[in-house]
Amino acid sequence: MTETLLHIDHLAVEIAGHRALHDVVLDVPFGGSVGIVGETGSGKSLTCRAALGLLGSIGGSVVAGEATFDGMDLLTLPERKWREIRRYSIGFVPQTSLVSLDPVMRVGGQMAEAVRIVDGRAEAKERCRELLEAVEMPRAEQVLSSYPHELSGGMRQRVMIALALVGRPKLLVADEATTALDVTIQRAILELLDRLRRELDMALVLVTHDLSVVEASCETMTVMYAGATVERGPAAEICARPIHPYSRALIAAQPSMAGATTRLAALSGAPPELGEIPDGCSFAPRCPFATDVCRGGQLSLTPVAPGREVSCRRLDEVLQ
Amino acid sequence: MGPSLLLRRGLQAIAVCAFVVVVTFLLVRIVPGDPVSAISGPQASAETREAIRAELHLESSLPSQFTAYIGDLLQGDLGHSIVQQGKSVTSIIGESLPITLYVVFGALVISAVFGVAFGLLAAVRGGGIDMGTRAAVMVFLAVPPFFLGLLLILLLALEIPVFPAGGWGEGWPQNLEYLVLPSIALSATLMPLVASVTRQAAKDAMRQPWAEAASARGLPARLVVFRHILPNCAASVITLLGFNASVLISGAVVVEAVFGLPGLGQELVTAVTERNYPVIQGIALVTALIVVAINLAADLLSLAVDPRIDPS
Amino acid sequence: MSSLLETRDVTVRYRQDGPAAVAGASARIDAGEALGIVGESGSGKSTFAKVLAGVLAPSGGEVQVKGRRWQEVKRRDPIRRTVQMIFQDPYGALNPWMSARETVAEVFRFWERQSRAQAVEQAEALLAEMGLSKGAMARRPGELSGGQCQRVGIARALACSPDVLIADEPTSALDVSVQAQILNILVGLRETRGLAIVLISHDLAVVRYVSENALVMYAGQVVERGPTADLLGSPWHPYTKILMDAIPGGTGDLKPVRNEIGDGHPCCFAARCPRLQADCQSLSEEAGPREGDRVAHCMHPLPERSEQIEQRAQ
Amino acid sequence: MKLGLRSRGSRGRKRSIALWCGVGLFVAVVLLSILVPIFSAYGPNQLVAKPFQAPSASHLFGTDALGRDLFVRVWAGGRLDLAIAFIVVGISFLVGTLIGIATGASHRRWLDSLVMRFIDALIAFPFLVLILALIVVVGRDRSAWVLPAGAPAIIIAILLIDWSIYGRLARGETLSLRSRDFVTAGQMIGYPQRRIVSRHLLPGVMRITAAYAVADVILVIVATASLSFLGAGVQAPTAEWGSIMYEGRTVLANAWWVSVIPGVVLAFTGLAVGLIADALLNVER
Repeated sequence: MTETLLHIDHLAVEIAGHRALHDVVLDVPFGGSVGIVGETGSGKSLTCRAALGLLGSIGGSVVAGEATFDGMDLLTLPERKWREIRRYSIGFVPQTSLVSLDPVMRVGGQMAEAVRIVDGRAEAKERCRELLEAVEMPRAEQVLSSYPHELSGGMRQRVMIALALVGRPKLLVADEATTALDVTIQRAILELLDRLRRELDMALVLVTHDLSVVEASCETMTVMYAGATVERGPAAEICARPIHPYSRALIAAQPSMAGATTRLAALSGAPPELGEIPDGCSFAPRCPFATDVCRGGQLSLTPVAPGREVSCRRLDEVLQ
Repeated sequence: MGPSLLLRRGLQAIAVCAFVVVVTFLLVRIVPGDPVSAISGPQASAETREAIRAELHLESSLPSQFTAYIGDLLQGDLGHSIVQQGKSVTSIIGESLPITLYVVFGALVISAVFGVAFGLLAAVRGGGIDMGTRAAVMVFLAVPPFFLGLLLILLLALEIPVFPAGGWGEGWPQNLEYLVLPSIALSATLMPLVASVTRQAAKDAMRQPWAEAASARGLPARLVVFRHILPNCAASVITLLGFNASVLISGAVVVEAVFGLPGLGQELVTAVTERNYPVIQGIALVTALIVVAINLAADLLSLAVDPRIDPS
Repeated sequence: MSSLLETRDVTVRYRQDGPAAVAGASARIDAGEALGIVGESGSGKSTFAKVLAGVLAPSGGEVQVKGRRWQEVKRRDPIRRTVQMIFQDPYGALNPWMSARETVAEVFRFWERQSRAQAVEQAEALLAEMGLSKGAMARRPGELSGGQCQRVGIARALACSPDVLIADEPTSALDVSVQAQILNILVGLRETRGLAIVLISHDLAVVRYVSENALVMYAGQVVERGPTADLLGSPWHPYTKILMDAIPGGTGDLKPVRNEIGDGHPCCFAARCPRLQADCQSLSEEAGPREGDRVAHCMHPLPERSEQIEQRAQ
Repeated sequence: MKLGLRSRGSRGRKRSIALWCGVGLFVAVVLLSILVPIFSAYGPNQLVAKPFQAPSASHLFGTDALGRDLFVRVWAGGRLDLAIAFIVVGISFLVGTLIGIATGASHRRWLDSLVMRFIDALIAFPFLVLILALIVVVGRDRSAWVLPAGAPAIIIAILLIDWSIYGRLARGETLSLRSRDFVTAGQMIGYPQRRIVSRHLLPGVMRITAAYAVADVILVIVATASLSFLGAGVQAPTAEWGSIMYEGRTVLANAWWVSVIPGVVLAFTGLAVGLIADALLNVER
């Protein structure tokens, strides 16, 4: 499969002995855009960490499954190789972007530091300015000599994106890149990411809890619940016609701009916490379709339409 | 816009100085009963009592005593010793202060350098080194500087004679030798604090999203530690050093007694046994003013290292 | 007819000569009404909520609760019970050293002078009504989920039997599925208890779901107000339109721009307004279109009804 | 995202092991200090053997220059040091916490800044210098109640300074808690200020000052010992850790145990207290 840049298959991750991820499936094509959607604790950020080799610092390790990037097996990489991947191949815009710049170092210093490692000493300044231009930063010169706290949220987000672009990556992973931003700025950042993806021929993984963001800006999407992929396929299709009971619940729980005459269909209960993920289908305790069949055993994604897979035991009933 | 932070800090320091002056003034006058007998003791001669009375302007009312005290202060006159043939307190302090400052400065440098090094190492390496550092911090916090001084004398002066056990006054650079052990002994109070604050600050910094973001960008660990983590600890360490200036000077008093250094501490202890009130008062005032000055300096310095504090 | 809660030309400055966080905002809440206050960060909506709640005294203007000025209401005056609030951070809003049950029972003990057993019983009933399990009632906030904490916060407010509940971004720290639960509780409270609700949110869809009236705030001013359906159906003020276009999936035909204007422009949105024209300089207090309850503070309002919203409504 | 339940658990377990080690060690020190002087065959000031005997089975810690048994003297000294520390810490904790919370929660800004500047001034004095000066004022020969000569002066002098640290801590914590939403909620419900302070602020403030109080025990002991070491503290022949070390100072080369053993006991007490304070401070953080 040459057109797949990042391929994650049935990945399972444990943190300090607890199952945190299981059966995560993700395919990112070259130049494509994929959304990962899920609530707190669904394991979307953890999936990003796994793809960047950052599990070690939180005491996690991959226990099963496979992950390849551009044909390279990610699970057997030594730390030195990981550093190269993070530097040159995968750009990462972290969840906490607004506080992801060293507060006591000027923006220019931090950018130059990253640029020098990739491009060497010469003309680092020039490259920094170029990068800020690429992210449509107004008054680049002034930004370079500012401290992070002097910038607005949207500007800091742009700096983080610029930093992710330093190594000319093939893949940009944006973890909740717009969550803390106002809608008008969120809009601008999403448009920027989309433009960058097309112009730099770079794939984009957009992690978010907001379905409408994925619907508007991604080609395909993956819905995650309690550490597993429950449904994946073209974003527009899933949003219009969700199949998995959890995807349905997620969409039904969102208030619509059209204004509803009835109550929101609220799921009862809350997602399981790490270490309390049940056997079998993780969603069974909250699922209106669940029967005893759902509790226990191994689950896998079943194709239901071209490019669409759902992980559910009671597909027949659900589809009716 | 309110007054700038710099100005506010300055005003606060001045307010504290004013309080310090009032407190030192009142120290002797809050004694229940007759301050003169409290200071001189019941068996003192009539001349001594008269000398004390005159020295402290006790014959006039409290407000006029205070104005007289302030007036003397402004002329740099801290009064005169009751013993030592009425030597001026200013000259007593002038002779002994430098020695104390040498020791304090030595201890400050040792604590800062080694404390930061150990703290950073413990935070970055973790595991056994971390546990060891934390245990050492707890033990050393409980070791009074005079006890460490005694141990140092026992080990490095008596058992293995590397340094002199005590003494002073053969001129430079021999005096340097006399400063080594006292400085080490004194740093024992501060170094564990510096180490633990550095460790905590570094651990906090490492947990910050920006530290992880730096690794996620593929920056080498060494660079992250020295270019990012360390500068972020600086403000905490400076604040701590400023905050503990008074602890350091207190420790110096004791350490001087152990090593027989003729510094402020020795003068103070002598003055206490002789109830030499003007000297005590003068030393209390001068040391407090030094502490206020160090605090102010630390405040200003942390403004310089942490751009997030807006000086206006 | 006197309203439940009313403000007139409220101005708030955190520092005497600092910028105004709220500049001349007015609002009125009648019994059983639901009012949404929409705006981005820095629009002054949270500050305005605090003024309405009586915990922040405005630097200028008037706030009245049931015809009495908030400033004159003493701490222990029973009229305090009229207005209660729930907060954005579900954890910070609860005393970390008290269990859910104690937190709610304390209110009953204080206002109703009930015995401990009685108060606990009432608290448990109320918490159960909010959907909290028996086990969760004995726990402290640190051991509860965000959604559970928010329920405790609502129960504490209800224990005062208020007439108005002010909800300051009550769901922005919560997951979508939990948000729906909390929003349903709020809507339910209006129906069962006739509670008036002031909902502060940056999320237009949430405001649309809960409240029939809405204010849009920008830079401390109310730029547009009116029935939510009309206001979002065809926004008059360019800022409202921009907010709506920015929602993912929107067309975004109107975008904020950067106008070089001097300080002291009468329109607070002038610096970013794509429809700015020379005569905007003459914008007065009373300018802008009006129609019944609907007001927009703008010289060049959008007359066109947004077709896109119409389509999505179907 | 919540991460690492187990790791949180194991850290918790390690913390409670540390806590119980500290508590055990501290209880041992307290019990020895109480029991040894009661049950030993001779008193701390009794001459029982030849001077300068090294530690042995009959005299566990050896004997001093006058032939007094150091085991008894060290624990008798511990009793006095602990008593002084408990009195000083107890009163400072109460007074400081109350003043700190009262000024922090007060709406009168001038009162707050007046108290704070006064506390700043007290803290500005190198505490040993101020205590030495105060001891001269109080009179170091006074004895009171069961306290031997010198002890009342030490207690009063340290108290005058020590409360201010609690005051500062309590005020800072009060200010940070005061800005939290649950306090706003309490105000909206209509709770009077007194109730907000006592029910909603005090528990949080006490956690901080109580943890400091534990650590403060050792600081007060060290200060007491330092004063005695300087000759300004407890008067001879009363046994006290600092004074015992002071007496052994001149014979360090020949009879190291006189000075070193009380110092080691002191260090162990400090370790115990440090472990407890550390565990208390880290709970739920």
